[in-house]
Amino acid sequence: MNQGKGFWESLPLFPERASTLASEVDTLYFFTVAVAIFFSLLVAALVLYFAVRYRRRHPNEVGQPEKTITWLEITWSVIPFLILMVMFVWGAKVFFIAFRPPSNAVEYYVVGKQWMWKFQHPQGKREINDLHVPVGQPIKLTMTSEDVIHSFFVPAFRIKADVLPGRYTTAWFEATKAGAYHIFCAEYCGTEHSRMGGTIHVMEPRDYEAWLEQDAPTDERLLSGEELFAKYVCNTCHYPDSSARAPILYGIFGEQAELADGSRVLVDENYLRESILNPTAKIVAGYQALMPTYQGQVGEEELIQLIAYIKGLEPAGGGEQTASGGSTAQETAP
Amino acid sequence: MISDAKPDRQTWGLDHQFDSVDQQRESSFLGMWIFLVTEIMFFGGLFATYIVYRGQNTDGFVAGSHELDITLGAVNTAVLIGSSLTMALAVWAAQTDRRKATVWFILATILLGGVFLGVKVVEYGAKFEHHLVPGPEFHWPGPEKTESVQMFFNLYFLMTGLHALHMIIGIGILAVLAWLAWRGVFSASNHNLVEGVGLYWHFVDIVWIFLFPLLYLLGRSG
Amino acid sequence: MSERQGPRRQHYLNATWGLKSWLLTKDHKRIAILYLLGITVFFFIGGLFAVLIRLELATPAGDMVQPDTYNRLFTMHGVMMIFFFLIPSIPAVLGNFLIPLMIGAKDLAFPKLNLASWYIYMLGGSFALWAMFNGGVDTGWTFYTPFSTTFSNSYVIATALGIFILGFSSILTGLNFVVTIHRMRAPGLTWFRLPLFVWAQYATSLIQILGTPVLAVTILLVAAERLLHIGIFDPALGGDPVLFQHLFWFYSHPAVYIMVLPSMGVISELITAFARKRIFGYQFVAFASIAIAVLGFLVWGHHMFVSSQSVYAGVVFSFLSMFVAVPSAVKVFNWTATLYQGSISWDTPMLYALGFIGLFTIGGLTGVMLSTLGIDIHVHDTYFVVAHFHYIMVGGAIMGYLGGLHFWWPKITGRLYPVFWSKLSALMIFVGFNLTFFPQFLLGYMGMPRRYHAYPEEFQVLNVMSSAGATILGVGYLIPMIYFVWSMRYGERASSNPWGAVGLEWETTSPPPSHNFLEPPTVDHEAYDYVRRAQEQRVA
Amino acid sequence: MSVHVTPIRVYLLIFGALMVGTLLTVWAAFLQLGAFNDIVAMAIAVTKATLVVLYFMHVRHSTRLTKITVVAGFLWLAILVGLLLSDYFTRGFLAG
Ligand code: HEA
Ligand code: HEA
Ligand code: HEC
Ligand code: CUA
Ligand SMILES: [Cu+2]
Repeated sequence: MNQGKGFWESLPLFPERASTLASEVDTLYFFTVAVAIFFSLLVAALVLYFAVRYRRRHPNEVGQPEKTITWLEITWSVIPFLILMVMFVWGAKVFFIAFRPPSNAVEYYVVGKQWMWKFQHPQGKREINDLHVPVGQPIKLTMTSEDVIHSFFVPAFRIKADVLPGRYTTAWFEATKAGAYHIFCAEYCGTEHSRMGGTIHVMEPRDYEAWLEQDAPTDERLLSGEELFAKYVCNTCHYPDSSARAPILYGIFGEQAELADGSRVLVDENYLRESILNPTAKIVAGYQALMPTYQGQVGEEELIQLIAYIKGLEPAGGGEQTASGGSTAQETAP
Repeated sequence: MISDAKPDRQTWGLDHQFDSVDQQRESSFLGMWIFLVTEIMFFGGLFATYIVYRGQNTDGFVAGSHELDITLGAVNTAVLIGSSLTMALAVWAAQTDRRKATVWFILATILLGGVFLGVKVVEYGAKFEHHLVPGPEFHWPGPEKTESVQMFFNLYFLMTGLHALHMIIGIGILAVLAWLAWRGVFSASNHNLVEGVGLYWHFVDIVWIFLFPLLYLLGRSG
Repeated sequence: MSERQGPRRQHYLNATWGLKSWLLTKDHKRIAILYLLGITVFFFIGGLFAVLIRLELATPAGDMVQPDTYNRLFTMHGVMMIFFFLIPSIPAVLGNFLIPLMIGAKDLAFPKLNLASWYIYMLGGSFALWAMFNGGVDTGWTFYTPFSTTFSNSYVIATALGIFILGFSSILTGLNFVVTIHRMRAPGLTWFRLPLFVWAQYATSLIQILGTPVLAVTILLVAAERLLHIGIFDPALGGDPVLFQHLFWFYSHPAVYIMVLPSMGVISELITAFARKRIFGYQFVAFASIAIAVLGFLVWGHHMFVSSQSVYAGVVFSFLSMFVAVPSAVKVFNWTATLYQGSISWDTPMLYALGFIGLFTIGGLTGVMLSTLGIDIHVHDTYFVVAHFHYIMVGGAIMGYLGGLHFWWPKITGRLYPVFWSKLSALMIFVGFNLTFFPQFLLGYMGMPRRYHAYPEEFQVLNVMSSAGATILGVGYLIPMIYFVWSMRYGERASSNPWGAVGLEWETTSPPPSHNFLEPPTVDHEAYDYVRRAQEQRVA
Repeated sequence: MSVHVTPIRVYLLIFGALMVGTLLTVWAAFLQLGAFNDIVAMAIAVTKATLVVLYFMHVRHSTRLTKITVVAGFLWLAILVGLLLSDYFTRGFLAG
């Protein structure tokens, strides 16, 4: 890998920068490094200078009596504090950028498992440990784990987010440069933690399209969300004019659901997940707690398919047609 | 000048590191209170866990709490408060040089503590019968998610169990204390130990004062 | 031991003889020595694990040990170093020895409790060692659930129990110190006349008292979940693994100040003694200790920025983290200012003190970088974090510990150690340390995750540098071991005040008598009053 | 140092108050107060605990240091719970 390069080139001092977030993080980093270097040098220089300049010259010497200078104490509390506030505000800004995906982000799904990463493209294509993405397209990752906590980390993108069992977490990025970059698992997860990695292949959009056309490299095909919806007989209760029995699921995603106890909750992935696995936890206003729990029946990946399917159901009126159009069915890839 | 010949060094129980009885007394009480603060934080961790999980599993917690017997819980609260009273009276008796009364009040405290634990055993037994003890045997017929109800019982057993453990330790200490009191060790000028144990006992009472509403009462009206 | 020169003088070391007189002692000074033995053993065990870690990481392929073994190595390295070495180190050894001496008391308030604390410490240590010899633990020192409760196949409970037991020792030591400092001060020794080491110990004790119990319940919950297979933190059983992290860090963040505050106290003593000058801004330094202890409880969430904790909680914790840096800055600046117009000697303890200031500053400033949200996303759980905490714990806290040990060794043993070797090893430790851990900052920003047994090739150069540094560092730590032991028999006898320092501990003999002072002291002046002392000497 | 001896009357009075508090809290639990049920229950519990601390445990007549110690204990518990809830209350604010 490092052949033909000199020592300094082979000594990596800075990671590749391949996402829109990377430069934001780096600029902030340079600022804090500058602060750190300034204060470290300042302290080191003063300590060394004083230690030499005032070194003891004869054994019975003592230092000058000290006086407390209150304004000095205040100064050297306030100045660092102000610098710290700059760091805090700036850091928080970058943090919000990193955790608030843009509205045009395309959604990919990630399932972590001891010790591999499973990915699913919005078009339904699935991969393990390798992930292909197009340049210049904001991508939102919705992630969960089948066992312990993992953490999805791509140094070149400067993103990292823990992946937890039992719920969904998100991360997003927009790649800026074609190439192959490391994926690491950054949360210790057992024996092969250090090998739970992979490669993210950033491609030009055209190449990505071509790549998508190829046959899915993975083996057996998972049932699509729509198929699962039928398999688990969800559709016996939830169908477009079922409103008396169970709520209609068209267009609920991203809206507020009204609950029996009068409160409202946002319908997001975690809410859908809970509605399927633990239906009694939040009862929709006007309905009975009829729905059975699917805990232990639906696997993580199936859940993702189901949730993706429900998310794709366009508001009522669009009808069945639209529903499957926006779903995860592999056949309907554009 | 402080020397070994200082008169109050001859009084019972002045340790060598102290200069006076007052210093010793203040030190032991400060020590006892600091110990109780650690106990607050110890149970505090459990209370914090309870609060978080109750927020996440409200329906399961409400359902679980309906399985508890309010009457037994309330009676036990009264018993424990009663034992706090007898403990306080034991301290009073020691402070006012009433040897026999001290012994009797301590014994009454032990007795009430025993009653409390006995009731607890009855309650635990009922949970076993109804398969409400967390673990593989746990069975929940209601519509609430089993895990949620089980979480309630996890915390129920952990919190009341650790509380009961504190009572058992307390009863052991009280037994020793009763014996010492009977031997006439305590007097108007020397009762730090009785007071110290009293603080501990009252603390255990306070924990229960919070456990009772949290476990038995919340969500009853719903 | 003492038959060599002069008339035999009674002191705490030769007051009684025999193993029993040590194992049943209630003398705080002897208990300090018992702790010193235990702590040294645990440090070298922890160090041995570090050596193996660095050996494995010298090459990118995970070829020296199995991944499972590696996971056990860093876990036990962390557990040994944090819980069994660094947390007890300064409080239990130097604090135990010095607090009664510094405040002019005959002993701690509860000597029996003090001895009991040592036994509890050893019992906890035995549990951890037992677990280690049976195969160890592989959860990381942070014991994150649900891995630790459901997935790990190692001795989680035994180790956790060891830590649980040890916690009581820590609590009781803190309790003992607080009561002692409140109630046992010599006449005239007001709070603002106390040495700053005592202030620092007081602040440390507060954390031990208020934080440790929460760790204790958390461990109980983990053990209950693992043992009884009930769901407390495991999401498969309805639990929330993030709650574990909250409870764990509620203790473990403040615990980092248990590790560094005593060291800061030592540094205040060293700087004043070797600059022969009262500390600059005494009250500010004193209150900074308390401020750090209190604020330290408000920031734990900065370990969880990417853990799926709420984004808003992350912002709150980041904001609060910034506040802890201010009292730390106040301390650093005051130490530096104390040097100004001092009379500075370059004795070995002072070398450690100067090293501490620089390395702590770097460690602290990188800590502040970590608490900056935007940066932590990238460097969380990478070697940047590893470098940060070793800078503070090894470059900071251990420098303080070793500096203190070198400073008070003549008081503890009545002997001097060889100057040349001590300065050489201080230098080696400083150089070796920086070589070991500075490259790790670069590695971290490059993206090398921590707890990795194998890593991509491009990280090798920096890793080799780090491993090379660790060798120098290791040898640097061995040398003091040798000359300290040597000095106990062959070292030159120390006078009662070999450094010309002020402080009550220097007014009694070296080693001190069993009851510390021949005459009970009274105090009528401030701490570190070198000017007054010089005048007295001139008069005399 | 004089030891303050609390008269028996005070102990009995406090005991009575605690008993009343217990009955009150059971009674209040069955009222339909919505979210206020929790608040009422906790308010009663805090009152009862305060009575025990002040009178049975003699804090009312103790030194300032003891009072500070007690307050610190509960304050730290409040820190733990408060900051913990800062996470749990704001989860999911930033959805989408
Ligand atoms: C003794 C131990 C110790 C100490 C004292 C500290 C001190 C600090 N630590 Fe550190 N830390 C650890 C030990 C310690 N830490 C450990 C062990 C871990 C990893 C745990 C694990 O996951 O295994 C860790 C991890 C850690 C993280 C989590 C990183 C991650 O996992 O993503 C963070 C994040 O905020 C952090 C921040 C800080 C801060 C802000 C301080 C502050 O207290 C520092 C304050 C000091 C200074 C700021 C320097 C002096 C100031 C000046 C010279 C003035 C100029 C200053 C400015 C202008 C700012 N630490
Ligand atoms: C007080 C705390 C402390 C101390 C002193 C140290 C000291 C050292 N630490 Fe450690 N370290 C931690 C606390 C500490 N560490 C913690 C908490 C972790 C995180 C664990 C986790 O992830 O869970 C960690 C993790 C950690 C890692 C990361 C592992 C990983 O994430 O994969 C590394 C890697 O380099 C490392 C290295 C070192 C080195 C080289 C030293 C050196 O300073 C050690 C030098 C000492 C010696 C070398 C001993 C000297 C003795 C000899 C030389 C004799 C040896 C005897 C024989 C060979 C017979 N430490
Ligand atoms: C026996 C009938 C029944 C079946 C089968 C059923 N549900 Fe439901 N579902 C309901 C009822 C009734 C509600 C409303 C009450 C509630 O919230 O629990 C509901 C609510 C929901 C909600 C929340 C809707 C909202 O508006 O907030 C979702 C999401 C959902 N179901 C998804 C599913 C999925 C996915 C399946 C199949 C895997 C399924 N349901 C199977 C009856 C059913
Ligand atoms: Cu998955 Cu580490
Ligand atoms: Cu921290």
